[in-house]
Amino acid sequence: MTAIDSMYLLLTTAAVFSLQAGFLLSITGVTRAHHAIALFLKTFATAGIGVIAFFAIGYGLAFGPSAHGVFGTPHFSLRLAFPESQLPRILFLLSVFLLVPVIPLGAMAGRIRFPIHLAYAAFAFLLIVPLSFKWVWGSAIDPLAAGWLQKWGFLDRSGAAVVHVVAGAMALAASLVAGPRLGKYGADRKPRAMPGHHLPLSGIGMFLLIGGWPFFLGGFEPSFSAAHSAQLALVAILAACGGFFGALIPAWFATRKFDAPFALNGILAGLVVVCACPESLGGWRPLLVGMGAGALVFGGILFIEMVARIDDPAGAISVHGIVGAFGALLPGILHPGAGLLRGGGFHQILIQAAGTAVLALFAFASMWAFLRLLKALFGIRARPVEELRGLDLSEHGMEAYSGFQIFDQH
Amino acid sequence: MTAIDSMYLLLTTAAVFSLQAGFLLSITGVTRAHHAIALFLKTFATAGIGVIAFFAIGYGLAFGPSAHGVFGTPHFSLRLAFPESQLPRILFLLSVFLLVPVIPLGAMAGRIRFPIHLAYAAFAFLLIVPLSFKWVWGSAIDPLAAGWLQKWGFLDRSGAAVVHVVAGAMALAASLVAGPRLGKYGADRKPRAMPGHHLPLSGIGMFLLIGGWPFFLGGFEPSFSAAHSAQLALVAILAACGGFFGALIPAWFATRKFDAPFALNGILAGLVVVCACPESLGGWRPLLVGMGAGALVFGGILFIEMVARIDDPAGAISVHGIVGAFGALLPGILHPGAGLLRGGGFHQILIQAAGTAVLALFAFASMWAFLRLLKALFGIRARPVEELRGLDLSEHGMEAYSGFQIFDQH
Amino acid sequence: MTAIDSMYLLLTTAAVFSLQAGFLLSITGVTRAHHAIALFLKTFATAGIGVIAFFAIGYGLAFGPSAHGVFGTPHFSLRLAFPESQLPRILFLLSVFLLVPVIPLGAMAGRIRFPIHLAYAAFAFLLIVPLSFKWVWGSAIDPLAAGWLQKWGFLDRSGAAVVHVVAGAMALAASLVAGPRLGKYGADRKPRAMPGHHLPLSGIGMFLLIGGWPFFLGGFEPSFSAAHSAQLALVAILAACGGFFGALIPAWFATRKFDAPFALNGILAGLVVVCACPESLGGWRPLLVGMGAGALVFGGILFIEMVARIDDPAGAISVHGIVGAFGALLPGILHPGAGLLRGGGFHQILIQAAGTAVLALFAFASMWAFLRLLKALFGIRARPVEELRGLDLSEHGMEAYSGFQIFDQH
Amino acid sequence: MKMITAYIQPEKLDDVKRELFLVDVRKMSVTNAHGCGQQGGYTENYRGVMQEVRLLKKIRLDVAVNDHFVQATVDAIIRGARTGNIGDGKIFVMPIEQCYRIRTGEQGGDAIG
Amino acid sequence: MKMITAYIQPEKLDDVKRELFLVDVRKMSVTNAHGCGQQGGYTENYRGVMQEVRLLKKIRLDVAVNDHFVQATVDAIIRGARTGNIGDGKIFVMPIEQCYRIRTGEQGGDAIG
Amino acid sequence: MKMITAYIQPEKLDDVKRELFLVDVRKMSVTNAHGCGQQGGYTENYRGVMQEVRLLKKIRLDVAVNDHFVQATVDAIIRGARTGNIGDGKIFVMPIEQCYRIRTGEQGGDAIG
Ligand SMILES: Nc1ncnc2c1ncn2[C@@H]1O[C@H](COP(=O)(O)OP(=O)(O)O)[C@@H](O)[C@H]1O
Ligand SMILES: Nc1ncnc2c1ncn2[C@@H]1O[C@H](COP(=O)(O)OP(=O)(O)O)[C@@H](O)[C@H]1O
Ligand SMILES: Nc1ncnc2c1ncn2[C@@H]1O[C@H](COP(=O)(O)OP(=O)(O)O)[C@@H](O)[C@H]1O
Repeated sequence: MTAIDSMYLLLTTAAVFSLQAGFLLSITGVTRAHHAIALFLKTFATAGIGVIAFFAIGYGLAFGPSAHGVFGTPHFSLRLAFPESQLPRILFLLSVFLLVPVIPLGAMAGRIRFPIHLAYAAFAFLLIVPLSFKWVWGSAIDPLAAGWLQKWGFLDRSGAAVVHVVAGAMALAASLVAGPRLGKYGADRKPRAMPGHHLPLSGIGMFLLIGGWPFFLGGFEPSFSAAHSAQLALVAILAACGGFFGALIPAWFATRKFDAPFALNGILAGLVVVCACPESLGGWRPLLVGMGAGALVFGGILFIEMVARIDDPAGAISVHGIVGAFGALLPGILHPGAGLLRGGGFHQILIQAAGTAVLALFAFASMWAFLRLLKALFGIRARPVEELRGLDLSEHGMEAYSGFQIFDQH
Repeated sequence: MTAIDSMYLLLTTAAVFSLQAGFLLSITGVTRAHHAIALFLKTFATAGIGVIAFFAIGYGLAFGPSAHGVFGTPHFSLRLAFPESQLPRILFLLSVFLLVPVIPLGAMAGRIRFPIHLAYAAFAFLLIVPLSFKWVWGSAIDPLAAGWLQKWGFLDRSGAAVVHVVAGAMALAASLVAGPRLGKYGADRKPRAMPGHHLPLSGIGMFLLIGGWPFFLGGFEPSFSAAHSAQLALVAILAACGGFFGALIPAWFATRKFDAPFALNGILAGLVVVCACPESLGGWRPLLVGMGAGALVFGGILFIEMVARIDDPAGAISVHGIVGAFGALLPGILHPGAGLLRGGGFHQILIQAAGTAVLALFAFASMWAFLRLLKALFGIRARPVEELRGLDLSEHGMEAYSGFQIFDQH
Repeated sequence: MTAIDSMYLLLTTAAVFSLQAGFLLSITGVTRAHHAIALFLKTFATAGIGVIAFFAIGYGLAFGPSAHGVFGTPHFSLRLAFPESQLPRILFLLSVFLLVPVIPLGAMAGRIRFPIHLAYAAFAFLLIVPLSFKWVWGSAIDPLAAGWLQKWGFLDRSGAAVVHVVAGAMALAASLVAGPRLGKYGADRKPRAMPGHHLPLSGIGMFLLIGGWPFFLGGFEPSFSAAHSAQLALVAILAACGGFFGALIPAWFATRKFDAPFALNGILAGLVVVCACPESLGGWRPLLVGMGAGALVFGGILFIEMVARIDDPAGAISVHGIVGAFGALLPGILHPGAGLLRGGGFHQILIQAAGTAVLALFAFASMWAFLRLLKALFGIRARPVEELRGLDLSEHGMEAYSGFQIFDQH
Repeated sequence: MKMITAYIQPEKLDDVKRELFLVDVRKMSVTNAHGCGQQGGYTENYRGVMQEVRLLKKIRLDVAVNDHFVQATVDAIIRGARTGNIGDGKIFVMPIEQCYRIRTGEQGGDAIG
Repeated sequence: MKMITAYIQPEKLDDVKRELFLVDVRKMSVTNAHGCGQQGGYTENYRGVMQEVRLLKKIRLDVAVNDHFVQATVDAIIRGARTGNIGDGKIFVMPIEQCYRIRTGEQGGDAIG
Repeated sequence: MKMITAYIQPEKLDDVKRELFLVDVRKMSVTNAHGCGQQGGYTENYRGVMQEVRLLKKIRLDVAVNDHFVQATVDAIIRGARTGNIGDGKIFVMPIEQCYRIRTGEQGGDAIG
């Protein structure tokens, strides 16, 4: 690696770290004020646990030598003795690693107790995240340590499946086990709207996500190439545009309002959908794919909320799970030489579908089982009166906006 | 371009993208809470339209081949097939392109309907922005494609006129056609204060602007030079300091208060004023010029509000239009060899004045005509009761700060 | 310096500038709403004064030639004529310079008048900051201009003492001279809680601090080394994790709540404590040291508030002063070859203790005397009714959150 | 002396104040409130989800006046607040037994105006 | 006609509203308030600092009803708000002399309901 | 029983509460309000723009007391709130017909205190 390669990696790492803030702000803004502190502290705690877990075990599990490609050996990571030249890349991988369990906060907001969240994060960092990284990105550091999905030919360059589907599946599991927020569904089983308390905060979060995404895509480059980086930025920008309009327009037809949360979800959907194969989306394709993702997230959110009756306050299941899965199929359609539309037949798309399903099932099932266990042993939700007064007061002993008069009828 | 040149361009591009957020937050904070969503969504929509317009037509109009220098031919941009090596620079130019119609939001806040804003942005992106770019920066990609003002000798390195005067002129046109916000002027034609709802948000926006500006100036460098970049950063910093005190001090004498919005406008004025020729402002000059700009913006805002009786909620007309024009004259005064004080006589300053006037008139007249047309056809403002309840409720179906008790007497 | 070295310096400079925003937001969020504007404007004004002071005098005092190493000669800086190749490093040093008097705002919040703050900042920038820089970092530009503590062998790479202890000492002086906020201590001399008005703002600030810190550490490198930068980032990350848990856990035992402000203070304490010798903290050490710092800050804040009865709204005295001093001792313990645990005996730790004490005393005593003088001459606090209504209304003529209903019982 | 308490639409406050000034009622207190009146079972479409809107934003106005001012005050409020739509609001008149001006200690009808 | 003013715990508002709806009281006004009642000298631990908590968040409910509805309304509020803990709240009943519906100008008992 | 409603300057709340505690009145409710009284036509300089300030921030205090406590309560409020400046505030005394403590169901004079 040249100096410029590693400087680029440092930049991408910083940018991916900032995505944590981006997700957190996006989620916080569209949920209620009385658990904003809880969301912040959970995010910081997730990162704290993740850093320790990564260096203690996760890094080895994910990127250590492994013949079978199911998990690596954590032998060397305990002493934090990495080859100096690889440290920048390792930090980049850490930044992606930390991101995964932050995303499901969008579905878990408002009701899960803090200590349970710590256990959730630890479980994700010790099992789900490192193994899914291993399976698809196992050779990121050591070329001989490839994972089994990778060997199969599963393609997922920047994590449509490894990051987003996995996060979406964990979000689904958590929301199912926790159940909806009090008051979300009436006696008639119809959803009640619970408007977000600070949309500008979500807007700021979205700026961070848009700004960081090109670097997120770029960090997976083997070395710095100006042309590639610029091309990846272009893909991200076009996809975000597509997602914006792809969600805004159907939302307008449905409600005759220009719906900001849907539009923001659409932007994010556009960014998510290009993650699997940004380099095979030339010309205007990212715009079209992004529009599809935007429309998908619009439908997905309504489906999850009204038909499936799952409470997903910030839409994490739809944006990351559903759209991520769509994105993970794209290499099977568009990858040059292998994709369906690029003369590759059905082979690749089947691999993509199977690999995505494997990752989704693994993440969902293990997280579901783990949370059921916690629920049986300790309960995972705050008591009703605590939830109604807000986790901030009950678990954190203060309010996010002390002194501000807030009247919230839910 | 070397790898380091293009990495610098990527950085400057990211920084200029962040200026969108900077302007948005600055504007949102000093206006009312009940149209904060509207401002955010309009900014995102502006960017979305701008990206599509740029790649579809705008890029060709602005930077495509052109013998006359009035507009370029958009022939190649439709397939998004750019020479790879130029993509970083093209993205940088895109980021500047997108910025222009965001700035007038500061004057348009609170009353213009969302669909009208979309039309406004499309018009700006298809006509005003690409043509003004062509005229002054036409040769940015293709040295043979210079614009007519450029050939004339008009100097505007980083857009004092092309970005700020043009944006200020559009802001003026929009505010005139739309008229003031309800309640801004009483029956006695005196202005009523309408205080901003979230000054810390404006402060954060200002940090983004200050932080991004050195890169904004630096992105126009042909290649990365550490000494130049640092020098440009120094100019920006000194000018911002000057602007801060230049506005704070007269405001204190006028009101005996240390007025934060004036001070923030002063900082921005300092940044704007050095755009035309940052490289000819050596030593302490940026500080002095910035102080002048700060004082100018103080006077300009009072003039616009109290004498001209134009409602410009965030001061866009003054900060960008008036101060931008002052900045655009500076090369005529200070450019080595050409400026009035540098042994160049009156030639250059006349060119600067004429070029600035051309750009201002072009932007003002075409936008004014277009908005008058829209007004005649559809009306451009929300209905009074919608405006009083806030665009967020009427057009976006929700509140920016749901649950927060807000009492606003205007 | 190669191009990449200076680009790295530019990045680190931008990052350190962003720390100003980080500190400001952290402080603003944990204090009351009615002086938020005051905090913002004071921060901007501090930077404005600092820039001018640096180029007028401070740079020369701190880094100009000096045989005795007590202060440099400011002869050349008045014309801003720096060797081009040094400008990037000079800007980096400026960014650190500006930071120091921002930090004490955390202890000064809510009661000190704006003009007094200007005088405070000017005094800090003209005396305290440049001299302490000279003593320890005097040779940063000119190898022959080393300071006297530096010649003694005092080690403080990134400012545990020069930045944080000095800032903490100024904070202590300011808080002592100003006295506590009205209502902070009851007639029974017991502290009353004055909860922060916007914890998400503090959370955002913390993201800026965490994100900028690796660059803060990195900027003191003589040239860009990918391995070093990554290693420094790793140290910062581990120390932040340690600080988080180090403060969260004792706070939980004390109150049975997961206390967000303590946790955030803990993160910052972790970052501060590694400043003196980040390069000698290998392996898991930063985590352990960070935990110690987190625990220290927990105890420090309680001590300052309840035992010493000093009103330090955001904990600046503890986080920067106490933890900074602990950090400044670390080279005496861990520096390879010199530290107590690295075979160096007691020599280095005595130097560290003495040097830290000198800096603390110098900063405390001179600031205390200066503020006492101002107090005697003009008074330094707002009148009680102004303080109760908030500095924003009384000094800045407006509210930070106009329209928002705020009810605050203190 | 009577306390006249009115719940009105927030955007009508300016109009109501103007009408009150015209009949020389210049003292009043205003509070944010939420109310349901005739719109009790009203529903609204929020993001495609039918939402039972229960409590709408209202402004509560308290005006204390001497007895002979009551009718003029009530009429002025009605003039300023009426649009003819549901949600226009409601006015309650309640007895006041005593009134004090804190600054001067004045009582009764002198203190109120 | 009577004005029934109740101060209740914020999280009991939904329950109180449900009980009121069951006895067909659908019109009301709600305001944020802060109160101290029996908890007057109560202290609380905030960040390790013992804090004298003086004013707790309450919801103020104003319901105007005709005289024969008073008892049912009071009982409904008590059913919805009571948990048996200190802080449950308090209800005051005050006389209303006149009531107007702004939209129609109706007065008295017709306007109130 | 009487309801004593006072509008005071926000920064005087602490003083008023202290005075009330001294006469053993410990139960009260507090609300944010905006008011204009004698300052009706007052104008203020905001950023160089002369601004007609119409509604200033006030605190509304509601204290329900038994009849023999009324005078002491009113006096305490006046002591705590008076500075002698315009804007000091106003106090209204209104009749309460009945009062209930939700927790116990107690009524009347027992419930109020
Ligand atoms: N009986 C009542 N008790 C308390 N407040 C009421 C009552 N009736 C109406 N209000 C208040 O007046 C507001 C306006 O009511 P509205 O729906 O316009 O009544 P109507 O149209 O029946 O006169 C309500 O939102 C509520 O705040
Ligand atoms: N005498 C009073 N005057 C005004 N408000 C009161 C009075 N008593 C109680 N309240 C209001 O009712 C709320 C609930 O009081 P609470 O402590 O439950 O009373 P108790 O338990 O004594 O019935 C208080 O916070 C306050 O807002
Ligand atoms: N007649 C009234 N009706 C309702 N509220 C009033 C009335 N008079 C005064 N107030 C309230 O009391 C506050 C203080 O009034 P203030 O100007 O001090 O009155 P004055 O000095 O005339 O006693 C006002 O802002 C308003 O909220």
